[in-house]
Amino acid sequence: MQLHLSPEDQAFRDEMRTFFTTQVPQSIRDDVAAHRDVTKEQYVEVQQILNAAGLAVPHWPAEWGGRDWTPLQRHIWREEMQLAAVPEPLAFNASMIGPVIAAFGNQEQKERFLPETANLDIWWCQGFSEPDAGSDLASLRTAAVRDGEDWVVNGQKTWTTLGQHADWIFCLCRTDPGAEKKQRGISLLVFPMDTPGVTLRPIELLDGGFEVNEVFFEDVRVPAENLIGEENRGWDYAKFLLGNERVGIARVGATKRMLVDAKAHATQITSGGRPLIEDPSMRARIAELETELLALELTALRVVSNSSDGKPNPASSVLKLRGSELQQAATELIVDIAGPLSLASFADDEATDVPEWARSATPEFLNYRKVSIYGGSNEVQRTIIAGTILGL
Amino acid sequence: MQLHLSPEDQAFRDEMRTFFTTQVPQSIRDDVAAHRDVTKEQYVEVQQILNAAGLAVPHWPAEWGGRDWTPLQRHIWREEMQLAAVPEPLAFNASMIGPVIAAFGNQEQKERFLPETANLDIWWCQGFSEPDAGSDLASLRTAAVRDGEDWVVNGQKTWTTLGQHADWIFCLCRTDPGAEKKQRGISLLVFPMDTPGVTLRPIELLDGGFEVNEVFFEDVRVPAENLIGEENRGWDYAKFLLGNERVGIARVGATKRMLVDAKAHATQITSGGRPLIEDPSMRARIAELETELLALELTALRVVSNSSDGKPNPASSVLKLRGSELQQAATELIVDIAGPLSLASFADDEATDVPEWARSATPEFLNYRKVSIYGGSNEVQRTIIAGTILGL
Amino acid sequence: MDFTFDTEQHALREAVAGLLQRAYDPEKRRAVTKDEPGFDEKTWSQLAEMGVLGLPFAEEDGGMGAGQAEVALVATEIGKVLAPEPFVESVVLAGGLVAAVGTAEQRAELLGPLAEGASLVVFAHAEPGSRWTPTATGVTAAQGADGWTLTGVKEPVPSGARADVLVVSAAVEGGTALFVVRADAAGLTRTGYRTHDGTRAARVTLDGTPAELLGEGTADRTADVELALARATVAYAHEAVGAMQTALTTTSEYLKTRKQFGVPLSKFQALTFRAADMYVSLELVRSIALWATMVLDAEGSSPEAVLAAADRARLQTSKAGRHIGKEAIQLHGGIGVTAEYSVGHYTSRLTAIDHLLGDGAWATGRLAERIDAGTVEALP
Amino acid sequence: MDFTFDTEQHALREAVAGLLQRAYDPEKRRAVTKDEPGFDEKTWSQLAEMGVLGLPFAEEDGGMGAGQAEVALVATEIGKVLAPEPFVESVVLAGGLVAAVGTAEQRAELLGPLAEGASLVVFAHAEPGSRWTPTATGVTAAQGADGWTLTGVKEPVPSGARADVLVVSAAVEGGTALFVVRADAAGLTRTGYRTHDGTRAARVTLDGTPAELLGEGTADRTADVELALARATVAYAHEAVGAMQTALTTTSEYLKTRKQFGVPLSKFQALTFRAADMYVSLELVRSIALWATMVLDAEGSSPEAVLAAADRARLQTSKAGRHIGKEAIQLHGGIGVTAEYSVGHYTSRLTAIDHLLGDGAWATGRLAERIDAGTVEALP
Repeated sequence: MQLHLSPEDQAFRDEMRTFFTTQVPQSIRDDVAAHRDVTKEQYVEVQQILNAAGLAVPHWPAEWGGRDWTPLQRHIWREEMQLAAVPEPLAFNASMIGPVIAAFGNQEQKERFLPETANLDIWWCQGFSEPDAGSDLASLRTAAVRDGEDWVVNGQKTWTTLGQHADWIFCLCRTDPGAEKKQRGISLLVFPMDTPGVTLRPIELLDGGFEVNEVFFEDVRVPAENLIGEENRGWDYAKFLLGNERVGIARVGATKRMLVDAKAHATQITSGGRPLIEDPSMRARIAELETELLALELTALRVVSNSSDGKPNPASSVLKLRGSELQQAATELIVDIAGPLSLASFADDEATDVPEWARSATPEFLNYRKVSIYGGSNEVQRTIIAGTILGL
Repeated sequence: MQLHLSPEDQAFRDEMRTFFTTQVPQSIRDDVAAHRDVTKEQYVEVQQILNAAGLAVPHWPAEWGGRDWTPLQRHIWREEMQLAAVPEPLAFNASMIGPVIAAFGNQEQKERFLPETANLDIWWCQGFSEPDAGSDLASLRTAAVRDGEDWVVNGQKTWTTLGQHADWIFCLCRTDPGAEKKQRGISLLVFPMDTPGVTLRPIELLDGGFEVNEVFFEDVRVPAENLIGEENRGWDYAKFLLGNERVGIARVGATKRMLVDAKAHATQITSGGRPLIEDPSMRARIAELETELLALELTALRVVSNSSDGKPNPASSVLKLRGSELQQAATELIVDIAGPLSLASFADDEATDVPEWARSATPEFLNYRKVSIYGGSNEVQRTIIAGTILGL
Repeated sequence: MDFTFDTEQHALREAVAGLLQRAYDPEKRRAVTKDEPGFDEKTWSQLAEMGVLGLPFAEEDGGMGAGQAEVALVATEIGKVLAPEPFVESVVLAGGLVAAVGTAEQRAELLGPLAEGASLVVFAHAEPGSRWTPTATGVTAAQGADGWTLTGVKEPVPSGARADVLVVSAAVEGGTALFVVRADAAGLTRTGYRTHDGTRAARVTLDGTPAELLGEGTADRTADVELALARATVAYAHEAVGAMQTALTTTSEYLKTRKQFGVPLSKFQALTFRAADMYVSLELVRSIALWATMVLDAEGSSPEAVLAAADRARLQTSKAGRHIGKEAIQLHGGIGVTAEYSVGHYTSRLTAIDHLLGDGAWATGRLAERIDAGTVEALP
Repeated sequence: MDFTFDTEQHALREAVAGLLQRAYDPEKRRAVTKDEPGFDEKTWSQLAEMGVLGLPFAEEDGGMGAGQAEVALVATEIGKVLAPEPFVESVVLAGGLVAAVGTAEQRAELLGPLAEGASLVVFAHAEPGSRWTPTATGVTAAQGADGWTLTGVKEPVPSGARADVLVVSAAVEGGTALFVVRADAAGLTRTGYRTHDGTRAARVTLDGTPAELLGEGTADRTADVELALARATVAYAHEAVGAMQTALTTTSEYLKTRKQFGVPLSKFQALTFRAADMYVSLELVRSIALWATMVLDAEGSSPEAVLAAADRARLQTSKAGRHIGKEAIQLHGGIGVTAEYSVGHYTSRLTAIDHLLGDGAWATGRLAERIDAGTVEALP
């Protein structure tokens, strides 16, 4: 047992911290810190800066841009990005399709896709969920039927995050409707979003923003070589990919930043004739949240140090579950600090005297309800914990 | 809508309050207030005082000692008893078997049992739960087989509260093992606890006390006339009886008394150099609990005013569920006020300087874990709410 | 003790429910709240015709002389469909202040048109940088030869850009006074914007703006403001109860119809138990809200009793609203966070109500100061 | 940053686990805790033989010179089987105080026999009427010609009647000092009793009782007491983690085997989800407990850092212990509240641990004073 980071890891952390706070444009980091929408151009700019420095896809195989970092170093890398309010490398590229292609794609696919995926020259989106297949993903109905050298895809996907920016989609399709288990007849296809027959409809969210979409497929022709891995083994790749998704989803660094911000905000608000930060119940609430967050961070470090490479650790369900709860608790705290000022939510800068953080508080709170739903809802995580860990 | 009690109901409340605080011996009320065990003799003494004044079984039919009170008056009656720390009329007699016999018994049974039941000349106990039939009561296995003019009972009951004091037991037995639905083959038998073949084993609880028992039946012969109501309709009577059990189980008066006591205790303890009652977080916790309790009390009043006679209102599940949670919260509060003093839990008076309330705090807290389990566990109540009220 | 409504109250509820349910379904509400002024002027007029906008005012002031029970009924129906009309903001809060503090002349002049739907009156009280205080500091009043003028910023002011008349709290020597400011007053600048719950708010900038003192004399009006906020709080509690009820109904229906893993979600006990807990929260807050209304209406209720009742209502509304609002979304899954589906808007409005006049933690702090007063009595 | 134990530590854990698991199953524990002194003297001796009772003491004081990690391992194993031996009370807390404050002579005289299992040393500190303070007021020390005498009452003192030596905190001019009192001292009266968790405590009455000053000089020892309590708190956190782990395992097993409505309870999603939440609580508190131990052991940890780490451990232990303790009983149903079944005893002990040295709310209050210090750093 050893509390301190090793000198090497300390040096690594300093290196990351310096890079993120000096090489990523301040204006973009300010936008992230203020919970403003990050534009496509900003995402691309940052990911290309990171990629140029070998910091976009360190968990990939070395030959495709990965670094042989320890799990702890990867944790530090992600944590420092979040603390520095750096937009993380696009998850669909860096954590999802990239690792799947690296693991299961053929050499041609690797060469075709991985460099552009790492560099965000291709923006990927995810075609998994369907209107009738949410938590029950395996019951998806979007069908791909073989016709000569093509697959012909028909159906509908939903919750496709940032699909409006996407160049390509990776898409689970049912290729064997007669398979004994519904999980067995699914394949993973990739194709450009501008393929004829693909249409996209943005879904407005509660915060007034557009970040998810419905995607419709009508006789979309996908060349056979765009199948990733083996036919009808798509479910295995999806599980592999969703396991990756859960790692790092604790988002401790981001929540830490929110708590630091919350304390600063609470000094700006007068409540009962004194700064809100002096209110004992507000202080107690912050102290509790900080302790909860510390417990989560330490648990993430334990999971990191126990994770055998590649396999998702079932304890990572704890990170997703608790991580989402604490992100939500932090957004709620900020709404409560803003109090009545939170009602100025959609005022433009010039139309209001209410500070930006107070205006964005409730839209953010409402938007963050999603974090316990996406990436495997908290109910799914409880099912995993009860089943896989407790054997129930 | 009207906030205040009517003048008649105010007078009724005053009458109850005066009776309970002047006619029931102070020493017994002190024992209840101090969470000491109430002895059999004390229970009997109080119930006989109440019965002589017509206050033991007001909800029974008038000819058997009942009063034609409004539901609100019954509520006030129970509330004032709890506030005055009067041991309530034994539930097994007054709320359970009495009403069942009054409703479903034959005239002979009514005459034989009801007066002695009201006066606690007979002490009843309940033979419902079995080791393998807890929340799933209908799967009970204790069998009664007809043999000439007798039923012969074999099997085992458990969680028989205060069975050690009991003269008679009312007992659900399976009389038709071949019934299509398991609920259909059950009958309600009553018999003396000293019938040959009945044995009782007290179960020690976490607080060191003995209040529940296992009861074993080995070839217990019960005369046929001791069947209450019709053969194989025992499940209906049980449901009728358990509905009655839930009413009044919110125990608002008792919890209110605990909160008043808690505030007094908190003035006696020094914490951080000042009386604990001055600690803002302690005050906030008490304020919240008081508000929660008020909400429960008001909900009980609403249920009371909406209850059509006889039928248990499904909203009474809210009272049981929340009532048990608040009783438990009050006991937990008192443990926290006692702090380290709670460790003196089993010290005799002369062996300790720690006040009695602090010593009994944790045993009481542990014992009160039962209130969310018995009388239909909180899981059963949630099932009722989801099913009966929300239609889920 | 009587929780029931009488025949007339039932009739009022039926009428209001009928009107609002015709006016709003989720689609219509989305359309109405997209355009200015964020509510439907026609519905507002119909409410006026029905007498709803004058409910709590004395008949001599142009009102209906009804009590808080009637206000509660209306607020509940508003909550059920999330009607964006500023009933509590205007009638209960601003109107309530005018009724309590205004001279007979002011009452007639302001409340009659408010009741008729001809003049929207709102209370401009919140100030950037402070949180739930009954006093004013950011806007100050000065008395000159031509009367009073106000200077400073009020924000956010609900429906502040649309309002015809503003009741403005301002610092005067010795405390906080109340003033009436007309929409066309000199030196008045209002910038309106949408709020997350689909309603509107505004920054109201006063720069030597002529204002009329509300009521007689410049005695400190803090206590009046406290009481008016308390009454509005209780009305909001009912609006919130209505919203929670619909959120729960919507969630239950969804659980019954939405299938996952081949069965309706209502087969998943972990979900139905959570719906049951939502029901418990709903019934508890409903009880407190009804009781607080009775305290407001009861003869002889002291100001302290009214404030305490409002704080209890606020605390329970905050807790229940958060619980039900969050669970309603979570039990829906993804669709719950979309603006295209109804349930998230209920959560949004519940969050707004929770933060307009003081949240649960804030109310707890106030109640905590009073716990020495012995038992809390439901039946006084 | 390294959460893993080394080979020697693993070996220690195996040895202690083996000993304690042989010594205790629920039946044996019930039997042992029924009789005086509430623990098994033989097991205590075996722990001594294994070196466990001298673990944290310097070798020159008769100890093993191990760190807090080793203490944590032992405490966890104790918690797993609810071994009633007063390891934390005696070795960690009382022994820790002697090690920190005592003179070389006192350390040799008290810690050697403690390590050998020959002398049970406990800390008599709590006083009736006060709650979790590092100072003493109810027992006062007076210096006479023949040395120090103590007068007053300490209660409850864990294992106070069985103890061979008491370390007593007492008020002196300028603060709180620590004293050593022998079991046979004049004017010492001890009345022992059972506590709800099966262990023993006592009232310790001192009436002009001769006592030896612990350490040199009468400087205020409050800071030493704080630190010793912090170390004991972290050890208790591990004991609690062990207890929670068994409570969860027992509950999971029960859900798998207990049938209701014709199926195992593990088919009821509302129950298994709650078990999952218990697991989450357990892993979170385990992380904090391990971290706090590392803070204690780390070179250069300031007293402030140690106290803060202990408070965080205390807070999380309190929350998790209440959560898991209550749910373990509830998910069992009736059998959970009986003394005849094991799980309720875990809840009982968790409740005791929570209240011995300060509960979660109390720790939160202390942490709340420090929140301005910026980000909480897990990795210093």
